[in-house]
Amino acid sequence: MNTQKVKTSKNIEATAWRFMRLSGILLIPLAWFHVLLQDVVVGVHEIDIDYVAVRLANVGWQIFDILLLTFAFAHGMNGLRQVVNDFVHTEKGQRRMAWLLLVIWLIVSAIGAVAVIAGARPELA
Amino acid sequence: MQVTLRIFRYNPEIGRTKPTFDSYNLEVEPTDRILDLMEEVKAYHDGTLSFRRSCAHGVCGSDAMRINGSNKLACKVLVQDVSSPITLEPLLGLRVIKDLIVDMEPFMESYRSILPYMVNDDIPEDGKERLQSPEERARFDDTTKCILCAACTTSCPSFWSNGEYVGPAAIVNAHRFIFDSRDKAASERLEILNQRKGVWACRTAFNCTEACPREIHVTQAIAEVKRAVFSGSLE
Amino acid sequence: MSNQHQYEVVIVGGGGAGLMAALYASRGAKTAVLSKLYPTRSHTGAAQGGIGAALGNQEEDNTGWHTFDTVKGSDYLGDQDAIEFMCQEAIPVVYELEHMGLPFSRAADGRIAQRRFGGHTNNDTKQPVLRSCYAADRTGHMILQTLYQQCIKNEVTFYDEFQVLDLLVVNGSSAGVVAVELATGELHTFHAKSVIFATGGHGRVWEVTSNAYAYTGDGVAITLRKGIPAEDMEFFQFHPTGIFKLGILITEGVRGEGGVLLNNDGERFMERYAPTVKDLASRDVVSRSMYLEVRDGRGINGKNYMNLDVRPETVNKYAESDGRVLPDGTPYRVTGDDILEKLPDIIDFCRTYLGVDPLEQMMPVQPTAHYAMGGIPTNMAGEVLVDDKNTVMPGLYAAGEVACVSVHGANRLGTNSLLDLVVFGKQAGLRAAEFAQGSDFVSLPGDAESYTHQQIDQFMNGSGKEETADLAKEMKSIMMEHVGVFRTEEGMTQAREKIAELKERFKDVGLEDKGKVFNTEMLDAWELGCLLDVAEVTAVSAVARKESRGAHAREDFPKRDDDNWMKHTLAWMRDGKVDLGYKPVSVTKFEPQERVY
Amino acid sequence: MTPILTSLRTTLTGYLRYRGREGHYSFLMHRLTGLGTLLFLIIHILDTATVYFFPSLYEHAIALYQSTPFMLGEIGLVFAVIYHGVNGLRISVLDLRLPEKWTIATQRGGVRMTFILSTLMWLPAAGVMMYNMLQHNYGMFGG
Repeated sequence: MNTQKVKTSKNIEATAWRFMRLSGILLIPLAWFHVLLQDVVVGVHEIDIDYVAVRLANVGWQIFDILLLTFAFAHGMNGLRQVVNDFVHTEKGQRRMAWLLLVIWLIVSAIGAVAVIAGARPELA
Repeated sequence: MQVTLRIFRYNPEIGRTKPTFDSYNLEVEPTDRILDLMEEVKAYHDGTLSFRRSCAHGVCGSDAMRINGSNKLACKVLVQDVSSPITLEPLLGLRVIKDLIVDMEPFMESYRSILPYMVNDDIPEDGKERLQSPEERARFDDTTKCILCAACTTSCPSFWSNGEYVGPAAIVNAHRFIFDSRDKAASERLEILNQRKGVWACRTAFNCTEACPREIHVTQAIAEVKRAVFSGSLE
Repeated sequence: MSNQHQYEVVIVGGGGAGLMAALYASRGAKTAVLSKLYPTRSHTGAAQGGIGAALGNQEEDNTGWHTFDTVKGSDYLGDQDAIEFMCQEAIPVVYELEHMGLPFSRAADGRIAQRRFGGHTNNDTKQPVLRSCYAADRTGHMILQTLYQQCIKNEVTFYDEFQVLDLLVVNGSSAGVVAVELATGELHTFHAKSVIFATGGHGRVWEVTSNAYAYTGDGVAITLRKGIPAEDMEFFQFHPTGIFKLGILITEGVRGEGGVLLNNDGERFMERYAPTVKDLASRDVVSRSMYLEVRDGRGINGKNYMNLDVRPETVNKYAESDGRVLPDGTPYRVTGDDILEKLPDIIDFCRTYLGVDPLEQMMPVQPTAHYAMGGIPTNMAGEVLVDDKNTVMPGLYAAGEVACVSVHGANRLGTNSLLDLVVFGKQAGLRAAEFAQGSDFVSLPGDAESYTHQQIDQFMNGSGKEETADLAKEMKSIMMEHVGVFRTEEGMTQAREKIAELKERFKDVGLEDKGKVFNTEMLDAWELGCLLDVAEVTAVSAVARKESRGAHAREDFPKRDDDNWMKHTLAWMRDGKVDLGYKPVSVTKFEPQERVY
Repeated sequence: MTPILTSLRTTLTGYLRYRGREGHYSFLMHRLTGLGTLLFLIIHILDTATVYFFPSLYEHAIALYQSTPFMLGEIGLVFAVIYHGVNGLRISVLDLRLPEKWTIATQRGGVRMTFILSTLMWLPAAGVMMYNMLQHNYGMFGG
């Protein structure tokens, strides 16, 4: 075996690669449980704003949803960035797209996070 | 037996810029190589048909092309292995120059970019060989088999999308040195591959491994390189 | 004349010899390599079994034995000074390849592993010796890749897919070459102080051949047309074990690892022809024995092939009856996994092309045209010799299979071809650079490309009455039948006449493809022209030699005749005729003896 | 630098016309299910956020989800999430722990197993969702 040690720098691509795999593994319980519960067990016909309000009033569910939001959306947006990189070839183009996706990611995440933390307002419905 | 050979034709020199297919009906033996059929066409049906070939038994890597949609060497596929009509097309992702001949230069450029040569100027004092155990030798045996035919690289979806991706063949050749106990430039090579257009563009689609006519475990080699980048270890 | 290039050294051919020459030449001179294929596709890559060097890594061996074995293998036609030089150089050059990174297979102690090969013996015990340094059964591939890698490292300039069509000779000196760039069809003139030909062999003259399509004798044909003779062209090696009909090579390493040849009676017939080394006799002996077995009705199922058996049980059976032991004294035994590890590629070939698994079934094999012992005459420095007095043509070098040093004489030993090309490739590279440093460019004539244009125009304007493929087929067939393993006056004369007729008909070859970009039809036609010239010279040289020696086996003259024929043939092409001359063999240490294995 | 000669056209030709083995289709499905899930995820985050920002709109959003085309799409989404997860887990384990298992045999078997396993996990869920849809949207099963 080759026992020599090698030096490599950590860069964003390497980190992203590892993140995709680790977050992916974490998302299996998170996303599957969420989908199983909301789409299958409860069903879209049983869901209305009161249901959401009750759910988001629970700290446990809030934490769960925040985790899911963070990891699922980051995982997805990074996946999209990789797909985009397959089609945008210039350094500049790739950097611009990465920024654009980052901004979208931040805005949508923020919107989602506010909703999860602040909860539903069924009284305004 | 009778087979139909459908061959991709392209030759801007005579205004044949719109890729089309020519069909030939041939009387063949089931054990004939596809390359034999192409030779037959060139000799007796259409002398203008152009393709590369040399050794005719799968060790030189000249005649890689898409045969019925997937990358193969024309000299390693027998008529009995495929169904008629047999469709021959040039490798995907490299510029077609004429008929089945593509421009190999970008491919070779990627190969050259990964320092494809032994870096180690220390020679034993007695001038003899450096020692290497059979186990150390076995570690990189698989990736020494590469014949640079480009079947792997041009089967890769990441390469189709982005020709800047260094591609499986270059990574295989880097692997051959990275895991050679005698070599001393593993860090440099890993750094070259530790980029967006290096190993991280690999999405493990696995077409490369399926396409390799030398049966190199290409995806495995790439995965080992990725792991080496992360762990900093070549064990 | 837009595409003018000037290099001190121009190397034609990117195989093992060309790349080795390039590595050495480029250290001292501005060098370019012109290759009609991408260099890694050269035929060196198809070599399987190993490179011979008396390292003595696993058992006793020395260069003296290697030298004697090579002299004996050459049937005493090899030049002994050159052979001795090559066998001495073998050891440092193999280490050099290892230092370049060549991944040799290794023995348990970490040294380069060695295997047995035909004709290589312990001179005391007469038993086969472990001398072939190998990398599984892809030694040639590894050499080619390693040398190409080193060329990249040393930034050698390559012109890939450039077909050289003409050598420029000015006042008896080589001055450059003219080549066509296949991708564009443009002609390029390369002005050079030194030109090295490393263009490989010409096995495509024969029907059943292990040789690549590219092996069309370009180098010999081009130099013949420039008044340079070809040496010992009647000696062409038929390797005993090519896959039946296809000719794809099954390495001698199979027999080195213990495989045996069997006839239709299941008999290991080599015991009768070579009682001491049996299946590991030299190639000419084995090929001839196979031919005799077939002639006497013992071909498999009445056909003209034999079975090669490397199934573990067979190997172990004969290893036991031969009393074969490992260097440490334990009996030699193998398993299927051992065979697979040492011979992976030939197992793959058999599975792909025959649907036969050599670990479970026998392989059908027949002698296949394999290697040109003859070629452009050179000395040990790689300098090309133009007459029987060994006069050197200034600035012209040749190395590898295209050259005839002669270290192989009438028959080459396995593993000596890879050795030849690295040893003499290196010499040619060194000397070419040295020559370039001490000389000036010879100025080129204004019409340097005129002969090349003439050659191309002949095809472009040809009547098209004849098909290249038909002529090639007829040539291969007659050469296989009459200038193959066994030869007779009548057959060879017939072949000579047929080739002359084909050359006449060749003038009526035309092209459908009138384009410039990758006009491979034109290339095929040009290559056939080379093959016809080479075939003619081969046939004429062969008819003249009235003896049997090495690969030149005549039924009408079955004995070697040292009194009259211990000499090299030189053949010139003059005014469309072949003229023959002869020159003596260099004998230093070993007087000719009867050759038994 | 040689110019980049690959293009969208090459990519699509490759995706659609290259006759790869299991891995090729596994790659395409992974990408497709990932992008599909992401698209849904973005919409889902935004529509759910209306419960805080524009509560009055949430009713309309939910109503849309309850329509037959969306419910069918939801059944597809569940498959996408399951497949992307199982396949992603397979890739992660191979990449992080068992790179030497990236062989033809394990790949072909692994991709098939992934597909079968995902389908088996999806079918009961799809059955329940189908039942709900038929019950609510078409008044079947005495709903």
